[in-house]
Amino acid sequence: MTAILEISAQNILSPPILFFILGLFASRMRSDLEIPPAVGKALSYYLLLVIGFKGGVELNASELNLRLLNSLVAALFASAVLPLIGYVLLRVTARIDRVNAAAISAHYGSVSVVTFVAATAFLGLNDAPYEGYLVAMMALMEAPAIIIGLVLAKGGQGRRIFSPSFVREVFFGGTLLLLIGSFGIGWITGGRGMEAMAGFVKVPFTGVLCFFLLEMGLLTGKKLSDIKKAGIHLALFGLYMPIIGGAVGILLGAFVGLSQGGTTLLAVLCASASYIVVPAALRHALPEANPALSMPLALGVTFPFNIFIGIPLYYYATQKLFEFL
Amino acid sequence: MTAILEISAQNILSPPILFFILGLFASRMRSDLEIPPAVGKALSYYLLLVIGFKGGVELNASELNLRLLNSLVAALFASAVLPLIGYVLLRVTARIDRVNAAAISAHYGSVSVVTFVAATAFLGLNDAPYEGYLVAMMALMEAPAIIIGLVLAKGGQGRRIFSPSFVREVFFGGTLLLLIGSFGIGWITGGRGMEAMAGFVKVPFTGVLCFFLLEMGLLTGKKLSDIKKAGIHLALFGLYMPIIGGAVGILLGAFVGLSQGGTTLLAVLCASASYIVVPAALRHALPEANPALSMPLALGVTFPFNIFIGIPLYYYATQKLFEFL
Amino acid sequence: MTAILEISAQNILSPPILFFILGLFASRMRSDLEIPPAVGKALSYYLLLVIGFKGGVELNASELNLRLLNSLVAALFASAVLPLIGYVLLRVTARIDRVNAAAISAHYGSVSVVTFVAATAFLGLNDAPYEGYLVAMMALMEAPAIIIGLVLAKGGQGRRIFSPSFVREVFFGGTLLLLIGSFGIGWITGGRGMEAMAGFVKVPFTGVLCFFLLEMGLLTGKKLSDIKKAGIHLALFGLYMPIIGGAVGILLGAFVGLSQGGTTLLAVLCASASYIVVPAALRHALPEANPALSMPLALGVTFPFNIFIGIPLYYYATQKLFEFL
Amino acid sequence: MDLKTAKCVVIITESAIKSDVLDFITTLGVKGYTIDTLCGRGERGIRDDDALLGDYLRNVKIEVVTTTELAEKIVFTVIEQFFKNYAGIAYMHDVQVVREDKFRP
Amino acid sequence: MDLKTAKCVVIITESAIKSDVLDFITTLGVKGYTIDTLCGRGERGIRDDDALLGDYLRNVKIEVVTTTELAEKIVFTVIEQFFKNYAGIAYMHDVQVVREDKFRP
Amino acid sequence: MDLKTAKCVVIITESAIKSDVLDFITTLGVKGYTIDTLCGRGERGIRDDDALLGDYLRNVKIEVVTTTELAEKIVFTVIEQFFKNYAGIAYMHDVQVVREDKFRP
Ligand SMILES: Nc1ncnc2c1ncn2[C@@H]1O[C@H](COP(=O)(O)O)[C@@H](O)[C@H]1O
Ligand SMILES: Nc1ncnc2c1ncn2[C@@H]1O[C@H](COP(=O)(O)O)[C@@H](O)[C@H]1O
Ligand SMILES: Nc1ncnc2c1ncn2[C@@H]1O[C@H](COP(=O)(O)O)[C@@H](O)[C@H]1O
Ligand code: NA
Ligand code: NA
Ligand code: NA
Repeated sequence: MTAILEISAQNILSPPILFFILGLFASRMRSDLEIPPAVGKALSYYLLLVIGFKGGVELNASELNLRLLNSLVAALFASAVLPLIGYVLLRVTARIDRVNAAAISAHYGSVSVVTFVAATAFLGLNDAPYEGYLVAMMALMEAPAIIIGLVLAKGGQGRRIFSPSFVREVFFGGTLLLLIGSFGIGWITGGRGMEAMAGFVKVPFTGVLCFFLLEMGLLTGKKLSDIKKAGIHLALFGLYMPIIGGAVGILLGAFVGLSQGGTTLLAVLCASASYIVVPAALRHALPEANPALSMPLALGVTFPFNIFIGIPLYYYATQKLFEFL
Repeated sequence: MTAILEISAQNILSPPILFFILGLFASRMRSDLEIPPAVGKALSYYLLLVIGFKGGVELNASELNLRLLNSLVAALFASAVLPLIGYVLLRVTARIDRVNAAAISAHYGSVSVVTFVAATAFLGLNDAPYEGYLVAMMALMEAPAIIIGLVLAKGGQGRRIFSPSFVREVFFGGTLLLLIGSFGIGWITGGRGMEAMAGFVKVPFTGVLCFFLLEMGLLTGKKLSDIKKAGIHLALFGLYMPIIGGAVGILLGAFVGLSQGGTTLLAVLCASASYIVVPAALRHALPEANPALSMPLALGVTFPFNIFIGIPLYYYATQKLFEFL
Repeated sequence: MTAILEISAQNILSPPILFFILGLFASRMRSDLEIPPAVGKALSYYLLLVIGFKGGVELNASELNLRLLNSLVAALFASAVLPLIGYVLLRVTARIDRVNAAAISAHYGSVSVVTFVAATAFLGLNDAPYEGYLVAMMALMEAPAIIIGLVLAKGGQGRRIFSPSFVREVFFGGTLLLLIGSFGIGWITGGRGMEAMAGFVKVPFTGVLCFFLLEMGLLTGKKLSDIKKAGIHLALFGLYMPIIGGAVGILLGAFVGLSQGGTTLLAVLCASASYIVVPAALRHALPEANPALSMPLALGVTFPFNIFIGIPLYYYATQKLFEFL
Repeated sequence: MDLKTAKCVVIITESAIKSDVLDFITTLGVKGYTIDTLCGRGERGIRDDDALLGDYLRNVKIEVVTTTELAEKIVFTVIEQFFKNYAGIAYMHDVQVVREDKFRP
Repeated sequence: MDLKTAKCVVIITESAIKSDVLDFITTLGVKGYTIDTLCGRGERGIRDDDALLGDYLRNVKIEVVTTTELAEKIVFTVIEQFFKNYAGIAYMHDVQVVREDKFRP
Repeated sequence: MDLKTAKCVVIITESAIKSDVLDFITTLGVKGYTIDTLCGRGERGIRDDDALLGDYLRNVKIEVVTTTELAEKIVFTVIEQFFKNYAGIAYMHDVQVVREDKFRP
């Protein structure tokens, strides 16, 4: 027990998390602190580029094997199964209507890139290495969730799902393309590429992450206020669903043979909820769904939960499981 | 005398000041050179974060003692007394009406963060160390000035000053919060934090400062044109008031026992005038005041005066005083 | 033959060019990937500042001699002659009307800074040094092209060319001023300046260039679609004109005695076409010209041609010529 | 030259459907329009979200100067087509123009 | 469906008092508005300052479509309440709407 | 206080000539205007280019509230002066104002 408290404390007392808290505080005090949107977007592109590029470079250095393939399948599987679990829970415990339950659960099958990045920073603090292809797994955890969500919402009847603009949005969205593209470029250019890029992708990384988490704190603080409208049952879902996702991720990670760090990250991917890609895609594909329900949940509840509690928790649980195995 | 000329030359021939001159020149030539506002704002947040964080880390490494407390009190004192001096001078020499004299003098009790940052860069060039808590002193030099200014403007009569939105603006304004927050985070995380953040807060610092001073040059150039409307008496006030402030700062610094570098910085704080926080706060709290008087003065006259002449002057004077003591 | 293929492959497989391809791909897939304009502009200012500053520092370290003067004259000469060649070719091969032929050819007498920067990165990969004053040469290759273009368009008749706003735009435009100003600051501050600025101008440089070329890929992809409207003859001009320019540059470089790297860069300057400064200046000075003809050509055809093929080609040709000499 | 009466149609709706609306009014015969991104508040709440979460969370305002006939058609069909599931308003007002032909569909 | 006449109120004033004005018109009964940030020039000089010095130095434009009665009330009271110490103008004009109810206070 | 009728002129044109147009209407007697940058489409194609290539590739919208007489003059002369070589439209419409004097040239 003291072990997990120590891990948590060390997590919370790191600069990125402290800046997140600063942002939260500023937002609750209704401060006029505000990162210009253009800069916020550029910073998020920076994180995508860095995380993708690093993952690619690491993959370049390691050999391709069956474990990689299994891991990718596990990611697809998780992304498709988690919305089903979420849907049932939402229908039963929170009595949400079909369309909105489907929409919300799609968010939880997908991922939050910033939570992933924060988790890699946390692993860095704990000197825990992880597989480079975790980034590729992350990239795969979007489409299945959205498609399952749409099938749940529209059931047998209904218009065809795969309109050209839907395909473009889900498979060629800026976020995904930049992540996969940077991953590919890292893979192609390998160590030589990293040498040329280190001054950009490594040197200022932690600082930029702090800046970005400050912004996330400001955003989260705003969304917190909207939770009340969503109701207590929904807010609770935002707390226990990541734990379920984290457990699924840990089991899958151990099953396909990921390292301890990699398993923690897969848990984080399963536990986190999308608040950028999925809501944007659903606004087009499922306009009947109410975005005022899902967004506060994913951003206002699940995101801070994972940042403060989830990440150290999944790390600790993975550690225990690996000791046991 | 040659000593101060040498110091000045070395100051002016450093990249940050040269970029400031470039910006001034571009603005006077009516060039279309223009840093996008969103980026300018992000850069100013970067400077706040860095200067706060560095100060906090340094405080973490030093011991808390009575001198720290005395210094903080001195900062509060200076910020409250300078507007009184300014107010009397404005009423007597420039014959400005009560409300506007109060408003302008409030700007001079407060500080310009960029002037402070430029001064720390100058001290760096001269290998002159300073106390980390100077940043905390800077943070305290806003509220007293604004409150004294309001009291001077409204006198005995008048609405209550401390409306909730006023308190929010003055005590939780973005600038102040980011400065104090980063200071706190630096304090908490100390040397370990600095290790993680050095690639962001140290490596690109001088370059970013250059970029930012380029922008300040562009802004200053524009405001210079508005000086004529303000009149010669007001323009003169913008030149001698910083000298008075600088003298007050040097005496206070020596009195509370700051180092030579720290005393120079306190002089810079006292000598500089706010052109962001105070005007914004007064636009709400004192709408009768004319912003077209104070802004050109603080930004168009006092800011470049301090950058070119003030900083080396206060440094030189401090040096002489310390030799004498 | 294998030598040039190797050089090309090495060029294409470097991170900056791969990010350019990623941008092109994203744009053709109609992805919503989009660098915020404010950030794009700031990045282009960063590149100007860096390239100017570096050039100035290098000039500071080398001695001024007759070769420098000859090189500057060669740059002016190239910038004035290339539009004449382009104008004749456009009139004869593409049968473009007088005004538009003059406007388009002015773009080709001027330069593309990003192409230049990409070429310096390419030279870096190949350990080929170049003269610092190439930056000064670049700065000179704008005004002559625009003036010749206007003379060609307006002939003997016509309003006077040098209106005050024209002069301001051409000689004090933001791009040019920042480039020359940073060059001057680098020259003045020299090695000491570089020491202070290295963490900004060197450390993150390649990464920022990647980010910027991603944006250029997005832009180029959009302009590619507009080529069809311009017609095949114009598109062909966009391909052979840079080869002519490149040849002129190589001969001039060898003639004035530039190094191999410097000659390659002069070829790149001659071969590249302006898509920012010249179109903006002509919109005022020659409103009758149709910007929908020149912009797609310079940005959609010539820019990618130079990035993929031109740069390695000019480098290879220079190498051969220097072996021969 | 003389002043002629025309109509200015204003559509304010979610950025998410910007291109859908533009495509739609183009098929109705619109050849020119002016468009801007801004914020607002209505029955569906405040639309003023941080751009980090996506531009689609703010509003676009589309203005079309055209004939009365086409203006009415735009207002009616856009409301019918889009505003059941998406936030938005549409209205029109008289304006005076010079080059009447420029605004004919 | 039929076209009904309503009023569009336009308020252009300092960003500094954006939330004050919005709060004020909300208490008058306004439920929907559209808002944008822009620049301008008037008796109080040019308002086009660099955002670095603060967003409050530019203007906001607030548009409200509503009934004639409420529109007049907004125009008169906003001018009275705010434009003594702050830069600003307010005016209104006729517009034609379809879903009249949507614009009732 | 009473409502008086005035005119609101709207000019939408290339950002490239923003200061030329502003200087021109100032010489006509305009003392106040509101200005914004936005995108659009017309006879001269889509004007929505990336700001990296230059702000001049987008449009500005200039609004002037003034007397009928000056409004007509602005519309006619701006069209004549600028819209042969530059993209742009200009139109005007009635508005109701309170402080009529504020809008006199
Ligand atoms: N009465 C109104 N006046 C002006 N704009 C409105 C009004 N009602 C709604 N809007 C705008 O239309 C958008 C969508 O409205 P709604 O569908 O009512 O949520 C809002 O975000 C506002 O920008
Ligand atoms: N005649 C006018 N036409 C259009 N906008 C105006 C006019 N007068 C003032 N404005 C706008 O209202 C703001 C405040 O005006 P003022 O209070 O006159 O300084 C200006 O910055 C302009 O944006
Ligand atoms: N019918 C229209 N309705 C609204 N805006 C228009 C219309 N026609 C043109 N515009 C605007 O005026 C600009 C120039 O128009 P044009 O000269 O036709 O290319 C366009 O980019 C649009 O912003
Ligand atoms: Na998930
Ligand atoms: Na001061
Ligand atoms: Na050229």
